[in-house]
Amino acid sequence: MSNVIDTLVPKVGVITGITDETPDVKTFKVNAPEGGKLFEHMPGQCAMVCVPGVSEGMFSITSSPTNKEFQEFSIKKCGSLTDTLHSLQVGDMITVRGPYGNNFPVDTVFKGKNLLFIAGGIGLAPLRSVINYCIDNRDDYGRIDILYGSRSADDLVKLKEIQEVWMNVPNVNVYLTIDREQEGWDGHVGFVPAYLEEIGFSTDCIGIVCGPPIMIKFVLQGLKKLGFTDDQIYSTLELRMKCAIGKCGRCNIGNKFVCKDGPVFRFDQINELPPEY
Amino acid sequence: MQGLIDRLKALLADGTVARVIGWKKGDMSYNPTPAVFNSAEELDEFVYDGFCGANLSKMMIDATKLEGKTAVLLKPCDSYSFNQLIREHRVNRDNAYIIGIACRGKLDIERAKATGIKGITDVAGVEHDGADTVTFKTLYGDKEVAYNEILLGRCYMCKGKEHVIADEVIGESKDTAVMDRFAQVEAIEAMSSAEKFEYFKKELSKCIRCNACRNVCPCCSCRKCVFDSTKFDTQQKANVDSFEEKMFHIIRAFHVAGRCTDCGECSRVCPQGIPLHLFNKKFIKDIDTFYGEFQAGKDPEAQSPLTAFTFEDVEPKIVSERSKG
Amino acid sequence: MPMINGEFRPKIVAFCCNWCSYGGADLAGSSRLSYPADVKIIRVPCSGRVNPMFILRAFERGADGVIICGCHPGDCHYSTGNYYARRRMTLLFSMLEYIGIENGRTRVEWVSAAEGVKFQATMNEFVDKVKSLGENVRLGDLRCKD
Amino acid sequence: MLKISIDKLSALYDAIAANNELILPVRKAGVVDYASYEEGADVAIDTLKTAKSPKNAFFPQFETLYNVNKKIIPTDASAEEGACEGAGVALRSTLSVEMAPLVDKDFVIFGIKPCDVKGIEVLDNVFLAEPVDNFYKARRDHGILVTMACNEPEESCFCSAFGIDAADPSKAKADVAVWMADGNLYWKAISPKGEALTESVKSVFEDSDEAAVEATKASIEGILAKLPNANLSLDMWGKGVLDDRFYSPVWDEIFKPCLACGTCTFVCPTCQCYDIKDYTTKDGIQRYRCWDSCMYSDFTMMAHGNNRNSQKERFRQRFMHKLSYYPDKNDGMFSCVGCGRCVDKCPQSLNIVKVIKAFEASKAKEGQA
Amino acid sequence: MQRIGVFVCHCGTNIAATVDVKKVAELVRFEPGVVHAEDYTYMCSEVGQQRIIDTVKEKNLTGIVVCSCSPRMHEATFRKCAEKAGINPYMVEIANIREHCSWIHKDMQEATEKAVILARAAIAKVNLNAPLQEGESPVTKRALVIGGGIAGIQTAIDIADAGYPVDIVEKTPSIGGRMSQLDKTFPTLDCSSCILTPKMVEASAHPLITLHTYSEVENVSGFVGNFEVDIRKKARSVNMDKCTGCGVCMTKCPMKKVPSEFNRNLNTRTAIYTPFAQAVPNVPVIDRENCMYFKTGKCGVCSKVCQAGAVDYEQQDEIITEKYGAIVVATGFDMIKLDKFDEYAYSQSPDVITSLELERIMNAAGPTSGHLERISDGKAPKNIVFIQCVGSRCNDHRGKPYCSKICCMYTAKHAMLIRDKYPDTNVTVFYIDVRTPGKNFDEFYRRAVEQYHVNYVKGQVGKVVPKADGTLDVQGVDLLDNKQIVMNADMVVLAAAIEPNPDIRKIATMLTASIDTNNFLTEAHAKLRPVESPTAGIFLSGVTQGPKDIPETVSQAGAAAVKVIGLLAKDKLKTNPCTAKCDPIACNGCSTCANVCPYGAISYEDQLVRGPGVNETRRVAVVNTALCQGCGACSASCPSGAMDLQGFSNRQLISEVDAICR
Repeated sequence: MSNVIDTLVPKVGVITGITDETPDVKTFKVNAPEGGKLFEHMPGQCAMVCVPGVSEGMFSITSSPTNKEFQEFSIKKCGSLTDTLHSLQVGDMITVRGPYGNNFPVDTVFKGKNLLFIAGGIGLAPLRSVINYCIDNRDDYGRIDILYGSRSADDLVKLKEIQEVWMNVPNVNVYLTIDREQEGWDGHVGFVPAYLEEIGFSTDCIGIVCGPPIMIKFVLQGLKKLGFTDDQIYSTLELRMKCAIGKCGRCNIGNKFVCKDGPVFRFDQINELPPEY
Repeated sequence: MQGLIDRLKALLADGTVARVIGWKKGDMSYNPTPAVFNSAEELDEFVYDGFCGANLSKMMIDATKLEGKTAVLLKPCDSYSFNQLIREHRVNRDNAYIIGIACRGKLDIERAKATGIKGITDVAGVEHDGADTVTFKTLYGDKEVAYNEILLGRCYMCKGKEHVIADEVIGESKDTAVMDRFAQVEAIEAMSSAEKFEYFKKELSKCIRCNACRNVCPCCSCRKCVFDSTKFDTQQKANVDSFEEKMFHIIRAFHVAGRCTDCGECSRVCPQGIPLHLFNKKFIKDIDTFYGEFQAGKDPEAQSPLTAFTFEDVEPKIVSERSKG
Repeated sequence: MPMINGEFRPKIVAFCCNWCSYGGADLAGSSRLSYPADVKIIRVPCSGRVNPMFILRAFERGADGVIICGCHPGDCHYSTGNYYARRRMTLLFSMLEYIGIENGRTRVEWVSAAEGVKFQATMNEFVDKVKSLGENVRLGDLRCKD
Repeated sequence: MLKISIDKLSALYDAIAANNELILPVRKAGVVDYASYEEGADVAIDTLKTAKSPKNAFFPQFETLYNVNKKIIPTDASAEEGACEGAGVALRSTLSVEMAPLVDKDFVIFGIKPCDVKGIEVLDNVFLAEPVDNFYKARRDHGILVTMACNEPEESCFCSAFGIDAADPSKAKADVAVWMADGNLYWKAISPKGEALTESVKSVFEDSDEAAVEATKASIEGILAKLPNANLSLDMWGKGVLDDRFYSPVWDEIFKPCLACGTCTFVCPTCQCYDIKDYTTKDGIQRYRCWDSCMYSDFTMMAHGNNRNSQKERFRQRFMHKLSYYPDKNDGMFSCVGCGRCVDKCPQSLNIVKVIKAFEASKAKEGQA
Repeated sequence: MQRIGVFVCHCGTNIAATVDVKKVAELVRFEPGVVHAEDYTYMCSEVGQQRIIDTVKEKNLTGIVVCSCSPRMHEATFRKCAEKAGINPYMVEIANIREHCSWIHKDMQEATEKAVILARAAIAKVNLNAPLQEGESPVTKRALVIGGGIAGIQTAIDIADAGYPVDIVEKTPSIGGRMSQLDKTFPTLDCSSCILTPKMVEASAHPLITLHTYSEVENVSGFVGNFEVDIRKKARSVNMDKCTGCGVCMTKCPMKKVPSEFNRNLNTRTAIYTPFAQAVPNVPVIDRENCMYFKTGKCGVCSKVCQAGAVDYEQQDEIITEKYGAIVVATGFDMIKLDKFDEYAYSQSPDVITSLELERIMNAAGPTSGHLERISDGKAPKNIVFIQCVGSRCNDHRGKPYCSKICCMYTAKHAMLIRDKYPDTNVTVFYIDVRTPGKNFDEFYRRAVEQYHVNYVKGQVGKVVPKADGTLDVQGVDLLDNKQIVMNADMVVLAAAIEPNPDIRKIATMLTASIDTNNFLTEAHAKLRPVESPTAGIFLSGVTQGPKDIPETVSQAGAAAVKVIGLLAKDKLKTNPCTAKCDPIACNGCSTCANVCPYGAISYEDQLVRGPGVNETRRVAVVNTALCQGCGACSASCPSGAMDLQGFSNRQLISEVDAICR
């Protein structure tokens, strides 16, 4: 056996914790078998998580790099791999390789800026890494606004953390909304883009958007209405991936590979790409 | 050929058809491409000659879904494929205008090259009403070969030059069959078990799983091939072991058994020159032997032998009984 | 090659229809009619359910023999399933023979729910035949062997 | 320069094979492809174009990357969650990852043509770019390329359009250049690796001047100039043409006969798309990679959709990649070397040359209008 | 993937003696999806089931694998158990480690290994199981009884008495069957027709029973609760409504030389006839093959003499189609042909007869008006030899391997009756064993021996040789004295084996009911479901299931009736949810599946198909789950794999193959 470690060859990870977030989203805590984290990463980066024999898929690392104990993945049930992941228990082993892709420019462009996070549904997963990173380095950033919506109150991922941690951090404003009226919900009701325009954020910040394609489309229109320009809005993309290192030829959009050149793109960059995403 | 082009233009002009599926001149004199012609102007690039071997019937699956009728040029053997597609409800007959086009056998450029011809710059004598001799102009001098010497392998085993379906037939065909349809199959059947295995191992180990045979096959018209789906957990793209290629080709042949019209496209397109028709012909021969003669595509109403039975059918043990070991 | 006490032990997959042959196997069992443990039975509703893919898959995964058992022609619980199976298997076996696979590795047998004895005899015979052919080299997937 | 009579080539093969695996064109069931030099191999060294490119030697159609083994081991922490209860000894299931061994023996590819050497350069830009693909790199490190001039190029060749010199393999990024001329094979080491190989097989050669080689070069150049696609224009392609070409109406019609098979991809020396899949074994899985084709309908299929849903988009992807995306990323270098295999092999006679010409024609038409 | 619990049953020692059940539980514990594995003495017991239920709740199981006896035994039990535990019953799979493993293997290691593999296959399958919902289908509240013998009559009366209409289809012109041919019945010696005739009349007069005599079942389609049956009513040539049953036609018919089937061809009948005097219905039929009018076009006597004008030469066969919820097969038996037993000289001498022929000879309405006479010369026989087991308990292909069950008793009856009526006649019985289990049976037999001095010889007869003087030499062995004997007899009576009615094969095929090697219909379970066929909705009555005497037949007929009533009492039936299902995204609409469907359950419709990369209206296959019986022929024929069978899906079966071959 070779001593060379190839980036295609994964490490074994142990599931050390499972949290039911919503009826179809679970957050998995992953450690190396000997304890500690499998690897270091930056906010926005992804990893290939695999149940051997089922398949491998790219998931954004939802925990912040500032978490020194473990990594977390919030995973929505939507196919054979995620179905299997959802049936796993604490103590089960999976394989993980990564981190892959670029990251949100938290140490450069974002530094000292006001940040506006807009997420829908499971779209909070990649943003949570950034949000917690910014919260843990609170002094490096200006005002933080978080607008997060989902189908229902039960579908809001990480609600406990949002309410108990984020809402209590100084100069962090959280706006929650759900699509339809629901008993026991006294918060805002309505779609994210509509709520966005209702609140009417000022353009003195960087927008970071993640959610279903249709939400992104309307949020973008909304932001533009508010005066945002493409080069101050970031998002992350997702396409079918196999290698995660820009070689298997699958996830390119024009001359960019989402796995390697992305997944984080600024909207003016996305606009230059052919519409194959 | 001008007459043919004029006829096609007329069909477009009087609105009988909205488009024509035929062949377009290649950038070299031996590589015409199947193409869709939407206008008279485009038809100036139309060609029909000895190199138009491609079976166009499968293109009609999509074409007959379009608005207006589509004219398609079908050689006698292609017309069987079209009938089979009708039987399987894959084409809309009402949206098709079938021009039965005459055939005097189609040429195999590989067979020509195998005679030592290379660096071809021009070819003459390949029109339907052309000469009996094909002249190749090459970088290394001119060469002449008899037309009938360099036909596609299937043409020597042609099952006949009659169009089983056509709205009109243009031209007169010439018979090209010189050998028994099943002679090659019988030769293999006569081998010992070990010889058979060696023969197919050698041939099939060349397979690169490019799927050309499947994708060109008018019977392989599945919207989602089992080998591309997860239905059987057989989602394999490469021959990752000695079995894969056998599995793929056996199953492919089995899936078209009783439906394959023996058009020979699989062997024509194989980039590795594997005689894939030997699988299909074996099934056809067995079906003929066990269940009575059956030509798929001859009659669009006929029941496929694999969806029929008789009480007196042979038992599977017939295989070991007649086997030579 | 899987050997037990120096003897080749083949892997044999038997597809048995629920109504006749599976019952035949049950009857063989309740009558304590022994046959080699190499035979593993998969229950299918009807011999007509057996897709050729299953048979090739078994060979791919290292089976040395595959046998399909169904109701006697005319007795199919679903009237006609075994007639289709008969045609399918005849053609498939013929093709396997044609590409040089030993035809003793495949078999179709009609066994009714009352034929425990026949079930036993068939399995004994088939296992002997496959044993005499040895390991399935020609159709096996090389990666499966240990 | 060294030479050896063509009659004695088997002595050279034996000498090379003594220390390295030797891979060269071999005829099998009527088709010539690169294969190992072994007993009974029907060597067809004068083959201009093998059916498949030799990329298989560096990027095999199928290769195992690693095994994930599942083991059941006793655990001392029986109270631990997930451990088996009530079975006497507490057990738990673990996984271990075992990477497949990398190639560690030298091998020689003999008779590789300059276009295919360039093809390997194209692959290098992908596989050796960070993060390096170690499986590929190990093969590259151990592979020695003996490249041969193309004595009788054919009409499907258009390597000169990419600046490849089929007459002078010594210009190629290989290790040894060879020519066949006047009944001899002429041998010239062009890299340190090549020199080392030369040293190990020197005994079979005799010294020679370059006269015969020069004559052959001249003759080949004469033919190359006459090839129908010698002057295939690539003006419309390269870096920075993405937007103009991507939206061109030419794509709307030209893809139609495409069968969506992978013939062009699999015979191509530069196509490098791959898939990674699992094979379930007795005690775990084997994870392998295999060639894939961007022409296949399920290439980019995801649970919730496909970003290249139509064959037009997939067809466009392949050619845009070769002629625009790849050059964008690699300083203008094309991901096509003009070997012409797709020209020969496409079941529908549709190929990159026709695509390039169709764009030229459409530009000419626009010019007229 | 599921969360699976594996439950390994010891079945007392039935499994545990040969399979190391603890080891099985241990070894499957880390199979994919398994979160619990345990073993228990009797999984099917109340306690065992409770363990399953508790574990499902405790560990949140979504799938269950029970390693136990055949699924044909307890699949239903464990499915109900799963339902009680709150999971879908179809999330249960059984690994058959008893019938297919522990009972047939001796070596513990080997059996344990096999059990583990079978368990793995079941686990692999259950991982791919999906919850299935049973559908409902209506029940046609009408039953069909095929065969109008005592079995059919009794079943019909019992069903009709419960308030459901019943049709009896009888091939011959009258109901009554074999019992109507018998003279006396054992062990009570009461007159057969005296007890049968009232039953026949009752059936005929019952407002809910319809008789279709001289009729045959032509075609059967449909399924339990919803059979559709074509019945051919053969042309009787006599109008049933007009005929008064006066019988003049029969007396006047000039064609009197037709062998009488009813009297086993021992005498003749007319061309227009009723089989016997008490026939129900009492309407004659014209035997067109033998009728002068039909043969030559001349005669017409019967038509002329019929005052009711009932004779109708123009009558045609009529096919009627009826719907039924249940079908009872009561086709009865016949005696085997004796051509393979020529050593007994049955074909050589008219005085070698079968017991059924003797039955007719002894009957007052029989060919000899009840006088015991030799057929050859009408003389009273002085020495009669009975030969038992002619073709029964026969190891070679000439006869039947089974015991015909009734012969010992009827022979004792015959012997006794003869000795009683003709005390000077010597009666000898050659037997292999005398089998008399049954109430008052052995007492009956002992009376024959002790009271009537019937000479019972244990031994077989090798040969019967007709002699020139018209007597017969019977060459046999006396096994008790171990000596050869030659005995002169005037008459030899053969207890020929009984076999199922030869029509049963055709009928079974139509009904898709399975049949055993002896042509008896197979019961769903030999012990627990003896009157049901494995094919739902088909029930067995009488000798069609196996040899029986009259009381047994009648009780089984009643049992079958109860099962039918139980079925007809339901308004809806649960349908098998393991039906075929089409994935419209992959479906080509090619019709291959519809061509092989035996139930016509597949149709095609233009459907809007939406999925990854698809959004168009196209022709796809649709399965009618009420008609689909889940045979899977469609899914094996579908090239793209679009058509799949729920519960036995392609992936499931392949995962089983993989698990076995691993």
